Amino acid sequence: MMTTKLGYAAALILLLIAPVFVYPVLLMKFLCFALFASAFNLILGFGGLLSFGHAAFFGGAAYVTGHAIKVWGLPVELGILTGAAAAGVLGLAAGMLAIRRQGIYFAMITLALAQMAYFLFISAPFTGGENGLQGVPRGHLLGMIDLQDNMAMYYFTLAVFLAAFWLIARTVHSPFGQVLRAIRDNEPRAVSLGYDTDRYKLQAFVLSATLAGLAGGLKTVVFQLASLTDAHWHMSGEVVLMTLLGGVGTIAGPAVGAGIIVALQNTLASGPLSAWVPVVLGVIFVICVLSFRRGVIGELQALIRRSF
Amino acid sequence: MLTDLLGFPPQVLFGQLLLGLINGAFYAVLSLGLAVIFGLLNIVNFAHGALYMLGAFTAWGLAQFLGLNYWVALFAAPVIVGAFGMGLERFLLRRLAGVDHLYGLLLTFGLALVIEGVFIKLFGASGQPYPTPAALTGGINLGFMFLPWYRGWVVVASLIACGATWYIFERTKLGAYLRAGTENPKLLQAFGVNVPLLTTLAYGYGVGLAAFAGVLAAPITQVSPLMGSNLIIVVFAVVVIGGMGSIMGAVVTGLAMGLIEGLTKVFWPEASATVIFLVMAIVLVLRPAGLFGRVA
Amino acid sequence: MSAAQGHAREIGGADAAERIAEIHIADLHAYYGESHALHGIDMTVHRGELVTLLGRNGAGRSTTLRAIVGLIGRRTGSIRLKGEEVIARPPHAIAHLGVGYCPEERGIFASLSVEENLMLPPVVAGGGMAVAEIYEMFPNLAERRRSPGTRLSGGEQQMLAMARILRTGADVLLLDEITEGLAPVIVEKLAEVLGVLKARGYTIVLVEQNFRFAAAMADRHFIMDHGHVAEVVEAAELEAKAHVFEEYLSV
Amino acid sequence: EISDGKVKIGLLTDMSGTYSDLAGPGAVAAAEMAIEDAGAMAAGMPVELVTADHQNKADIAANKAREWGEAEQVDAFAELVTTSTAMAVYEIAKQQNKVVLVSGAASSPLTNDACIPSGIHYTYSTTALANGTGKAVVAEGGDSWYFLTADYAFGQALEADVTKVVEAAGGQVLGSIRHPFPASDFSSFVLQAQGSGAKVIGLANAGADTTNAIKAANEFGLVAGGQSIAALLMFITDVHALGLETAQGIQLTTGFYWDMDDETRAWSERFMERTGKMPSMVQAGVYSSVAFYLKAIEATGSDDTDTVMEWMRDRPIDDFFAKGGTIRSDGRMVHDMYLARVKSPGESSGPWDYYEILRTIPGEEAYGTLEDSTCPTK
Amino acid sequence: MNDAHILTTEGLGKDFLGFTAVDDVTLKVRRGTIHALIGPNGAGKTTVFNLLTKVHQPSRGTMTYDGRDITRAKPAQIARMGMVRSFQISAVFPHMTALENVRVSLQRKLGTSFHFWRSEASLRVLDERAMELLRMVGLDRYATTEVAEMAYGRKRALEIATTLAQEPKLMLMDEPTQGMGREDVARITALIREVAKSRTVLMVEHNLGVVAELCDRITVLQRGAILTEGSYAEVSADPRVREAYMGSAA
Ligand SMILES: Nc1ncnc2c1ncn2[C@@H]1O[C@H](COP(=O)(O)OP(=O)(O)OP(=O)(O)O)[C@@H](O)[C@H]1O
Ligand SMILES: Nc1ncnc2c1ncn2[C@@H]1O[C@H](COP(=O)(O)OP(=O)(O)OP(=O)(O)O)[C@@H](O)[C@H]1O
Ligand SMILES: [Mg+2]
Ligand SMILES: [Mg+2]
Repeated sequence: MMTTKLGYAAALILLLIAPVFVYPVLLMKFLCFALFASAFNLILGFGGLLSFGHAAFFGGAAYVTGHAIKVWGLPVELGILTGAAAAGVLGLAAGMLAIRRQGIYFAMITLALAQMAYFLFISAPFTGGENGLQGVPRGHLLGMIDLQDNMAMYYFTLAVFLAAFWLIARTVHSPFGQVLRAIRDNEPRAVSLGYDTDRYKLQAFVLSATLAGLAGGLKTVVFQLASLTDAHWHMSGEVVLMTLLGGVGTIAGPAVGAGIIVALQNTLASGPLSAWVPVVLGVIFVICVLSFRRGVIGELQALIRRSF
Repeated sequence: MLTDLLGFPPQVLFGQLLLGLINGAFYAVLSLGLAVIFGLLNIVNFAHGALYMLGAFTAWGLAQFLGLNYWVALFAAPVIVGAFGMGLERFLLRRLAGVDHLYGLLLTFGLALVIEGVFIKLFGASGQPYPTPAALTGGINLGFMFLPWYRGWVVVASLIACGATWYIFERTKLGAYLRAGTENPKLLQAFGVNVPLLTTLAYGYGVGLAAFAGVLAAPITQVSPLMGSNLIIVVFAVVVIGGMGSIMGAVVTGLAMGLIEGLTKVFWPEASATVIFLVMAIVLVLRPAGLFGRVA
Repeated sequence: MSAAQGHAREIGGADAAERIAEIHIADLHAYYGESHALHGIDMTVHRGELVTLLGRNGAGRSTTLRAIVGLIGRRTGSIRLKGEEVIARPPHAIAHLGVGYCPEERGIFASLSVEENLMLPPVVAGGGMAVAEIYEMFPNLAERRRSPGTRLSGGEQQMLAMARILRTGADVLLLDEITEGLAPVIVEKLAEVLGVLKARGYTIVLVEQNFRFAAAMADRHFIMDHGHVAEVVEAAELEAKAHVFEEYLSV
Repeated sequence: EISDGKVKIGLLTDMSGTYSDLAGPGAVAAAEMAIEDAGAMAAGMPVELVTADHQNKADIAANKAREWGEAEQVDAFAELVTTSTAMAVYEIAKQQNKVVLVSGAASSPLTNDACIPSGIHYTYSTTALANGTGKAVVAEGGDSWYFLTADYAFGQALEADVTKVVEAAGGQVLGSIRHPFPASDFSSFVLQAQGSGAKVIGLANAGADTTNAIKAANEFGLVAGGQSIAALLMFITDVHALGLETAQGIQLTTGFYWDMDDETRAWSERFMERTGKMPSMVQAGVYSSVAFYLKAIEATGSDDTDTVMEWMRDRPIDDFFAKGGTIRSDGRMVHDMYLARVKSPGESSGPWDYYEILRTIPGEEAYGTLEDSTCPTK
Repeated sequence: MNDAHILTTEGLGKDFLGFTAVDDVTLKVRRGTIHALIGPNGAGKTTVFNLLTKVHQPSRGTMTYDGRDITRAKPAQIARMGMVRSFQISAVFPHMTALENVRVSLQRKLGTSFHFWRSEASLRVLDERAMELLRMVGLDRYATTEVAEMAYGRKRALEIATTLAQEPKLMLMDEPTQGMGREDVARITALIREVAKSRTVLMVEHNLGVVAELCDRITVLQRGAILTEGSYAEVSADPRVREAYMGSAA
């Protein structure tokens, strides 16, 4: 308990001073994925449902945000919110179809829906197809602060991330979170205790989708670009990896996992290993699945538990 | 008449259906392998596409370096790749026994990345040519289309493989072990069945099927490192529609999806890569465990 | 010919008078992950004996059985079956020494029909019961033979779990709460069955809550508590040691 | 003066994907050769090369370019196979005012609506491919066309350009089919092409799609049936992969072939030694573009984008790759293209002896005139 | 309609692919009584429960609970109406502590179960009641143990506690004492009598000792149909029942 508190404090300080040492845009990329992964973990780690279609929410929101800002000329913050809302709606629609399914079938139906969304994004004109939606202006926060400046943009991103992260943590430790745990543990029993389990799972799913959308919208603004990559099923796979690497069902895990993956991709992409990126990532996959399945945070917790 | 109705001569349609069936045959064999593996190991074998590619490359290698012909490869490649698969199971996958099958999926996903990455480095992305076996070159004019002998052979070969597998699983004692092992391997083992061996064999067999499909595909498509990665999630869809771990389901759905895809390629080609997922969504909404799947 | 005799020849024609230790357990420890469930069990069961493991819930009786058939990952100490050390062996190897296990949670296979469930366990020795014999003993099963295993009622599943090991010819039976959830008539029938098996020279370890059922035919009672064998009570000294049962089972 | 004391070139390419053979590591090697040949120095300052794998994804390319520009003082971006990545980097380069030397990407919009002042489209373009193959084929009587088009930006651009050319030359387009990208099986599309009755089947796709389409076409006796294939974008690496048995007879347009004269042979042999393969036009283009860029810095003594761009614009490029090539104000590097025919196994004297050059297409003819360009800043 | 009965079924029937598991069962459960359903294995007892709690839809017949027709109601609905069951195989939340198990069951009444912005602390108000219930079933010592690690018998006891937390009007108990040691059986029996004071209990039980001790009224099922009904004395005297079910026991 104490250790976790200290951990969070340290992390926060680190995040606050980081942009002095690290390229801010890279940090923002990290924050976006950290948020995405945390949102995803809400449904996987705490809802016990593996969604293989979260890219649809992430990428969908990215496009909507981009379009809202670039074409409709909405201010940044509204643009992002619009994206998140859109993701929420998409999540509701997908959820209503998928939520009654369990395990691998849930994964697959979400994948299927995501693939259809992907097809929509490829063929719809407003997404710019392969080229993506480019040149999205960062604009001014509250009409005042110029987000074109990376520092300003960074602290804005950080603020959004922290807010969302707090909400997730709270959700997990809320009455709702309790019921969710119960359902994941033994659904028939939860039903016999009078819980309409589908509605709880659906709310969790929509929540997760919305926050994933928030991450997607944020990413669009940071990179001023929304592309098919964000909606491709590889992205759905990547977010699973991040969550797993950091620790499924732990609060901080997914963020940590995101950090590792982003850092890796960034360091590998350039330099001698660049042709080996897939191989290296693959090896990491294998190693972490085989030797530390609880993920970084999970293992740490286990360690602490053992030592006390 | 029909032509005006369709906007093109009906024979084009026959042609497309036949081709659909041929692709379906591939889906069938591949998804069959996946189904077998999922059945016993509870693993969604993401490496399936890579192993399919390995099959094709093994055939290519056998010809290139040992001068062995297609017919030898057709049997040798599945055995070789199957053995490789058993190695994977024995030394990697086995460590995941008992944990959530999500991990199996991730592990095999990683393996796929590694295998494909290495082959790109070794042989380049654009791949290698593999000749059609002399006995099957040329083809026959069916009136509505020209059918290469080889494509015909593909269908026959696939159906044989599927039939054999189905028989083993649904009609033999071994099949009963496999199904029981799916549910409660520990108890089955306590009854005196060598489950670890059973598991290794099942994985080897599933992988062998993938390699078999790979060899069948070699003369048709380029033998390239990425040939499997594009196919894999379509095949997933097929397995899921059929019902995870259902032998029957995998085969029937495989062929059916081939046909549906074939039709889409005529009426709405851009969507041909997506239609299967539409079907999958619909099926799962209506039948939670797929067409032939058992509700757990 | 009974499996027991056949077996006698196997281990060098030991003569019937000399009592052969069929199961010999020494200082057995078993763990579930972090938690330590068995703290050094010692027990010996001779061929042809029927013994019971009694104790409160959580005393470690089921764990003992699971440990014997090798279903518990971490276990230390020594387990000798028919003279062979099996502590390090994989479950399937152990079963082929002629051990039949009926688990507490029944373990009926949903994807197999009742009949397939019945035929599933490999025959590990001669002298198993014929299928006809079994169906006659449990008519419900015959009636439902085509339906999926887990569609059976709780009790029917219990019968099936018991029936399927009678087929395999195993002559060392480890039975965990087999009378659980069975109608009294069936319980009586099971008692008869066990009687027959005992007569045939089977070795039987019975985990029971139903003391009345167990007491009737047991040669010895191992009373377990917190992962130990607290007391061993011979059938003869039941009255003499009544206090023990008071203490550990509040009977 | 040189900003922050060094000249830094950022090369973005597909290191491991479908295009890694025609660009990828080979392109990196080419850039390294260019830098070494300049003695790793320009205007007395060290020249550095940084490379990254953009995995053919616009966003990855954009992020890398942005980071390089802002955090690593990169002065110019090079290679950029696939149009989407090139366009993404154009966006960044416009903001940061950096030089872009596009070699791998093909789509003509790069020098039209999407053009930027500091961007050079160096090696080839869909227009050139169209004018090359399209015109030639129609001229030989291939006047009715049907397209197999990869359903994305590049494919559509290519189809559009060729259609213009064909119709201008008095040919007609009977129809086209858009196949998903990438597609694994082409038999069905080939069959429809067969059904169309067109004389020429134009492949408006690239890489594995092209090779697979050609295989399917052979298998289903498309050529035997009297129709002919025009591979609108085909690289020597594709031919190598297909094998002459299958590829023979195909007509294609290329910006470079190793076996044309002593210069090309000399350079290509060096490349071969280094990479074990003969260069594709993209790789040769990377060398040429980087070399020319360094030459400009050497001459102007500055790595300031506008200065360098200006110098490059009013000087002809004269090297083994682009004889008398010139850079137009819309960013188009105009140089001769070549119409080639793939040799039959019999004609070929061995590995990499694949093309018979049918004719040289003068730059203007291949790329059209500046007037046609819709580039706003031209 | 007759208010003396909290639950009545009329000609209830259920077929599984041709096999009739429950056949024309007309059951009347009086308020405030403990009513037992006994019968040979496979007689259809659990299936009757499954019909009442909507695990299966009946093939024939109607069910009335507390004056309302529940033949077509939803599972969660039934539970909220105060008819709660305990399962034949123990039903708990294995990865939660015993306390949390009970609390989840109490929580619904707070009406905050959808509030994801509220803190967990808002549930502490329930802890006292939860401990009370745990004490009733003698598990107070295990309040903080993860249920997965409890032995089977304790899981059953815990399950009854969670069921009680629902303050049910009608409790359906499927073999409540199954898998329990003597002393547990004794405690649970006492417990059931205790709770039955303020509510109605319908139970399936093979332990005749328990049935004899607790039940006011007993319905005997055989092959899906009602064989006979009455007090323990009456029923156990019935030769058909002895032959079909009890044997020499009792
Ligand atoms: N899967 C498990 N994981 C962790 N601990 C377990 C597990 N199964 C049993 N235990 C613990 O091991 C101890 C012995 O359990 P066991 O099942 O052997 O009890 P038992 O004597 O068989 O009683 P009963 O059969 O009535 O449950 C108990 O304290 C229980 O908490
Ligand atoms: N889902 C099902 N599908 C098919 N048959 C079923 C199903 N559920 C129960 N049955 C059959 O219906 C009959 C009654 O089952 P039920 O579980 O009600 O018996 P029970 O009275 O509870 O017996 P026990 O005392 O052993 O639990 C049994 O023969 C069983 O095989
Ligand atoms: Mg500089
Ligand atoms: Mg029952």
